Amino acid sequence: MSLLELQALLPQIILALGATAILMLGAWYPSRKWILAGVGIALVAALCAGFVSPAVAEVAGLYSTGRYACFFVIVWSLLGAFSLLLSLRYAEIHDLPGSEYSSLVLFAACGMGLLSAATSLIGLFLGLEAFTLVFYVLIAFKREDPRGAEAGLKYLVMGAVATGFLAFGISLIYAASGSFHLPEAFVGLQQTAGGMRTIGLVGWALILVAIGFKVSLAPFHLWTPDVYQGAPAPVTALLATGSKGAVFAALVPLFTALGPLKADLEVILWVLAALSMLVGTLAALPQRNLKRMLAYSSVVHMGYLLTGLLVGGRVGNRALLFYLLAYSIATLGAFGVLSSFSRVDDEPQEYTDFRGLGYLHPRRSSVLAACLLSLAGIPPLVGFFAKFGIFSAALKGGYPGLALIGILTALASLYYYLSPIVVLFMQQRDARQLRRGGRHEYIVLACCFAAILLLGIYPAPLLDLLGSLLP
Amino acid sequence: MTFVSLTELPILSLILWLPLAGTLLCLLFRHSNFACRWLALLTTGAVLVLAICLFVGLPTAPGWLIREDYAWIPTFGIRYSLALDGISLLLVSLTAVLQVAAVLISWKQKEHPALFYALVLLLETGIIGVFLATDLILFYLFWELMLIPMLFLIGVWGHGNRVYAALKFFFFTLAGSLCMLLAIITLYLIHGEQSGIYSFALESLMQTQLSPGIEMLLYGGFLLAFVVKVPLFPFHTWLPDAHTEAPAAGSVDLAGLLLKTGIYGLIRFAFPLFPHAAQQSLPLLAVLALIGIFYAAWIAYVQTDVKRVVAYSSVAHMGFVILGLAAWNQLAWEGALLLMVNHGVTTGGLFILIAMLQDRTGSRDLRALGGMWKTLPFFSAFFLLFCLASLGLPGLSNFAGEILVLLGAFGRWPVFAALAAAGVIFSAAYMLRVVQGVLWGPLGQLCKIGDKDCLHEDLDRREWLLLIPLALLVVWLGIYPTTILEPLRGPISLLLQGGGLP
Amino acid sequence: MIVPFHHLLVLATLLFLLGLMAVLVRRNLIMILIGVEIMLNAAGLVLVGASALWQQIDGQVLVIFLMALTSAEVSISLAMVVYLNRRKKTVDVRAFDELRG
Amino acid sequence: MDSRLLLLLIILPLTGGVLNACFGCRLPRQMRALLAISSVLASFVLTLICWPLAADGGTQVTLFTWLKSSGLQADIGLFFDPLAASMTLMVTGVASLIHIYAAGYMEYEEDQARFFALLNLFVFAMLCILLADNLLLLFLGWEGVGFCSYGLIGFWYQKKENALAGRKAFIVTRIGDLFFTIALLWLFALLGTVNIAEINLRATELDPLLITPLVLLLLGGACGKSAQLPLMTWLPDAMAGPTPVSALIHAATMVTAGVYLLCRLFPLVSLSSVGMATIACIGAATALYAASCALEQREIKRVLAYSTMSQIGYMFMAVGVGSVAAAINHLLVHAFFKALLFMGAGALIHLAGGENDIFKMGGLKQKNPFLFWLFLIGILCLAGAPLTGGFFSKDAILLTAFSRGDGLSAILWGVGVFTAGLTSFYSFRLLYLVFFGDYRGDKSAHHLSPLLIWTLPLLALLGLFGGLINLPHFYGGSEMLSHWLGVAPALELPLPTEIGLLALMTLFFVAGWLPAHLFYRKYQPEAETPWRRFLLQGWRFDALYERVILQPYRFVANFCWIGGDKALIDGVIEGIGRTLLHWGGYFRQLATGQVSFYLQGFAWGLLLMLGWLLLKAVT
Repeated sequence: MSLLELQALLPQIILALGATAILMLGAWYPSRKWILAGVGIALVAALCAGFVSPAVAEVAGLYSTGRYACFFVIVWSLLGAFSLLLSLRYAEIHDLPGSEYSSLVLFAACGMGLLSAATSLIGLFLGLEAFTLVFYVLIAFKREDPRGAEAGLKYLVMGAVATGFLAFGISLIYAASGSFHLPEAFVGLQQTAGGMRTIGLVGWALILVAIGFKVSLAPFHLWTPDVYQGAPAPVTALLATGSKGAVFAALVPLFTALGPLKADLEVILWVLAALSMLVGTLAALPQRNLKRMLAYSSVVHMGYLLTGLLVGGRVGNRALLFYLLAYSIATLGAFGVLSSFSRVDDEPQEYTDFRGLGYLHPRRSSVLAACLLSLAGIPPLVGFFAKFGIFSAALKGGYPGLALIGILTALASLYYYLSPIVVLFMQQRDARQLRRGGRHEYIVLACCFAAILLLGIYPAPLLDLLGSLLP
Repeated sequence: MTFVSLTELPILSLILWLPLAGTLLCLLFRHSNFACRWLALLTTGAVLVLAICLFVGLPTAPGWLIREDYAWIPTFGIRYSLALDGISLLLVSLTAVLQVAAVLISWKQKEHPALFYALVLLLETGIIGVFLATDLILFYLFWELMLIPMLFLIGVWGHGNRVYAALKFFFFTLAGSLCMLLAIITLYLIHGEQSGIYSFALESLMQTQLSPGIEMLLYGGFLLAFVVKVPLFPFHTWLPDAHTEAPAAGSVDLAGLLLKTGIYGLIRFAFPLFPHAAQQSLPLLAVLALIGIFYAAWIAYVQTDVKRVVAYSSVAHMGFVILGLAAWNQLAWEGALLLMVNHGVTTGGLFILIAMLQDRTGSRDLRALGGMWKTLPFFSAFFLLFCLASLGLPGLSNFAGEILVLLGAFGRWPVFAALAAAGVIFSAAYMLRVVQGVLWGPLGQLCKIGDKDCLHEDLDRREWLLLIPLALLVVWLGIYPTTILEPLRGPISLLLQGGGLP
Repeated sequence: MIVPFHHLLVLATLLFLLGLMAVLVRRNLIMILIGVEIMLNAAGLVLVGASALWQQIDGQVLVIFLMALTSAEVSISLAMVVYLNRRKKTVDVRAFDELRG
Repeated sequence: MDSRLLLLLIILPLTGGVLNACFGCRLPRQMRALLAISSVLASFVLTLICWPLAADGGTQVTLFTWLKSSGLQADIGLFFDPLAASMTLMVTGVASLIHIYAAGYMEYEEDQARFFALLNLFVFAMLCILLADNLLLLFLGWEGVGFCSYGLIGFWYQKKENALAGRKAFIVTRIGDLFFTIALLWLFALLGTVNIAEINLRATELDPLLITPLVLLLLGGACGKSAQLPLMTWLPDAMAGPTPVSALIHAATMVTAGVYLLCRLFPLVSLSSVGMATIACIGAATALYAASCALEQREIKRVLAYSTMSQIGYMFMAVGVGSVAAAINHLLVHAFFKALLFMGAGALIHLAGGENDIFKMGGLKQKNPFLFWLFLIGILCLAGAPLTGGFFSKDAILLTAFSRGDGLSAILWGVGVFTAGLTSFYSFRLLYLVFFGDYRGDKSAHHLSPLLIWTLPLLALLGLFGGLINLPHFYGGSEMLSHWLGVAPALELPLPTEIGLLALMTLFFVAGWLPAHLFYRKYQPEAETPWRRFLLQGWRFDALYERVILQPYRFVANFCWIGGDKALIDGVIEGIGRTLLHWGGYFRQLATGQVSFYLQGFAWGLLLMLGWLLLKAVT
């Protein structure tokens, strides 16, 4: 590995080293200010990814440094920064150690950045595990909370098993094709015939299970609501957006490289997408807990994303990436509002907790409503064009069935997205005391709100940008 | 103001976005009730002035009178293109008028006034957008934009069963419009494959060659979205609930404007885009419209809630409009559009009056009301006038539209038209039942003579200001509908020729 | 290569399935984690074998990574086990079902 | 003369009505009545001034175009021809008198402005019917009078029955209007015009097969407005309104609009022999029916209402047997004497202290002999006493029927003659019960404004000598009206036949009068028999309609609402929602909270995928 390659990987290195440094220094100077330092490091990494042009196109045959990768490094770094900003007050009231928390989030961002940039199966594996391990800790970070511990346990066990699947799947593919590097691995797989090819496909199936777990596709989604519910709200925000988004970001080049092999997997992916949309929607309908509802709804969104992935090509991938960003922004906003509503003793989750909050905290409630409506795909919020892109891609790519299921689930989804809004604005005000939020949370929420609205009204630049990132 | 100077300004954008600016200002000054309501009034008033300028200043020509067209999302071929012809001009004017009324009727809004006015203004942007957009996605955007403010208006400020009503309204309309979205995208893709140009512009998409089966399917998607909004039997059940539970301004907007967007969508988009399928669907539309006329009138007759009666009467009136459209001739179409405007004014007026009634008596129950002429003579006179207009008394507004529809429809569906004429009797039956229950008879159970609560105040200055223009409009449109028919003539003949656009 | 790759593959698959079975059937948290380790080791086995098959070092590199990862995972999970055990006085996963629905 | 003066004819009452409606409550009391009276009186004078315009085929004048669309042109346009002119003269004249009468009658009412506004608007609408040059404007007037009648019947709205009676009148007449509307639509579809003159001119172009249904539809419209069978139930109830209203709307003018409509479109109507026969039959049947009901009525105004219905039946019969002149003649004369009777009845009710029931009146002759003589003239006209106006006009109708010579006409003639006898009987029954014997009521007389009396003599004169306007040659007359209207004069019959018929009519008059004289000259309480009750209740048509139409209507309405809207449509949609929620519950239960179960999800997913791949590999 040359210096040039190190320079090319600079953003990730900044994140990793920064995290380490914070961890070390935090041991000597425990303070919650380290979270702000983490924000700074994440921003530096984002800037670095944006302005320092990498000298080499690929690092060690593992990670790409192309514009696509850089873009996602920026996105995940910013996400990390936002998530840390959300955590500032949260960590304070729940007495979370600042430096550890901050460094873990940075590690996660680093891992996501690596995953999105992966060009080989090893890179994929490493990136994935880098942030999965972090999440094991983060989810159970609120030690005194039994629900946190249970959520952590579930994620840990499931994650570990998924890792097993992933590792075995990768090893089978490697055995069949003789390469980890992405185009070659599949080219090799295509050239082999008979038994080896079958082994490769089995490997693919195993990888799909692992990915299905990560992004919570039905039927691998069952952990999602439990973990969302148990994890601290800012961590859930990161989990719901980054850990899923990074996987999809990595899958885009992966599937592009897949070539004709995709035909073998088409039916499986179709079923997974359809199942995710349907199961997620149905399970979300009777939910009365906001976090669990968002969990199930994320299953639905993963179904939409998978549709985009299935369509592939420039149109499908652009739609997917746009959808991914739209989903991430809105989800971050929603969980951001949740964490800003949290108090020392409780974190509101049940709908009854939100009764009439809309007039007590109009701004944050509006942001929550906007996020939910954007997730539902109501214009003029960004979610509309995202859904529009996915549906038109599905129709264009010859998947009218998925488009139809998508439309139907979008319709049904309104029921569960509107329920919290109804509770917020259309029910009697509770006389309970105010839920004050912090300044940093407001910054994040304002950014999310602005993005939801602006991208909803004028998505053209982002669409162009995404189009230019794709090959 | 001359034609030239009108077109130099981006006047369509101005008229479209002015209410949105009002929304933002309202939210900005949300702590001052005073500022908010004046802002709302000023904004709607300004829109009204602009609309009147357009109405007076523009010539009556068949084609587009003003257009605006800018690139917006080139990736998808979506453009920001607005256009105004006689039909949209009329509907925009109606919107402007009714929105001023909606603001005035909610002048004493006490609960969350800022949000209320903001939503009313936002709704205005949505509605005007629907009437102006010629890019299908832009249209869809405004189409959906109308939903959210309405959802909140009903859900937050509504009466008794408001959340149910709000959600029902939302789901019915959204179910339809998602079908339309699917159809729009499909059409866009087919057109793109045929011509190589991916565009959502109405003009381009009209050139698409479609096989009959596909055309019918896509038309079905559009049709569903629009007839739910209109609403046509059997998709009408959201309407009585929504109208009844909505606050006054909401009812006015719903009945006066939102229903019209459905009709407008039919004639501007669904029919021109799928001319053959449209022709084939006419018998179905006519039958459903006829059923609606009877069915709604019957149901209206047994309602005890005044608002519900008026709500069902809207279904019946919209049945007339659809019947007129299904007749597919100049006469019936002019009648249908005229009736649409007339219905907006009369029903809007009725809802305003019912709101005043409820303010004073706290009830809308026909069994509990009665004898209002004794205590509120001026109010009652207006109430009677609007009821008469609604039941189609010649010389008042609705008659002109209804008779044109019937005359036109008779040429194509004699039996249907004859039956529809019978609907007029039913409308007399339920409307007079309302008049009977509210105005005549002894004072209702709610007040016994000598009751202190019973000394209701008759109309105050704001209410006079609100009702007189509407009443004048009702009479004016009844005796001189030429004002409206003149600008409609050209656009309608264009639409009927199948071209639909200049 | 002395051992045919197919044999190795069969062995690894058996190992993997064994691990999976342990994961699915056992209710003891420690046992489940051991099952996971077995699955990972099956993967390692395949990787080493494939590495030999293709005459490359890449597979072995991943095995090293895998081992590092396993240790990290185990350390986290054991910490978790200790913590949970302290909390509920049990390592039976069936005890942890407060979050559901 | 400027033909635009004609427009003032309708504008004046309209202005009066609108002014009273808008500002009436701000005006001094006398001003309201004055405004109303002066506007109608001005119309009357104007009619006289404009009279020459009616000659030579009439004058057409347009104010502005009301509705114009492809092929359709409906103006606010008037057509002043002899028919319209004579009707206009009658309407404005009678209306002026009744307005003046009303000023006295309603002197102490609270809501005078509303009353006079509606009355003026009524005159406006009635003139629209008479003068309209197209069917749409006619329809405007047609509905306008309906509304005014509604408003005025329910004028004393605080009594629920009054308002209900108004509503009934409006809706029942609207059922008739439906047929008229359909006829209008059809005519437009066939001829492409709604202009009356043009329709009459081009009626012969129509397919003969279509004319009969068209005529029947028009007849339906006329039946509703003129309270003919089977749409007659509203008229007796309409007597709930103030008496001037009954006199003007429900005796003299509005109820005859149906006759006028048929006469107006006579060139079209006369083309269908079946239609004509139906008109005549309906007229005869109604005449007989109403006369039979009038025999047993107890309220003075209801007697008169049934008599009105019966007389309009004669007019229909006249149209049906083809004599427009006879119909119009009877219409005019009837308007005079029936207005006289109603106004007299109003005065009598005041005299009897607001009592309506003739069995509680009696002996009023002593209270006001002048009124008695006036009323007697009215009764004589109604009963068809020889040489009164009523006699000549009725005789002309029967004569025409007789002279046609076919079987149906003979039957019609027979019914007409018999009904004349009945008429004579109930007229005198009324007279005797009210004026003779002793006062049986317990209420003291109200103040009687002089206006209530002094408007009557003029009408009495007109009624008495109304026969002169169309006196047949037989009596030495010149059939002025027939010439003026430009229709064929009545057939000349051989002298002996004429004399025989004359004698017969006189005989029936006396045959009616004698029993009345015997039974009712001295009051004796009557036992109530089922037969009497049957007649009193108008053959129980109300109960029949309630059972046959209204109850099913309410049932269907409730069924649509509860069965259709609530159960079916909402049920299906909410059912879908509930089903989804229900299924959702199952999927939700999958999240059991057990990690092991979640892990099984992995295994099953994997198994399915592998199974699929295997299947694919095999095939």
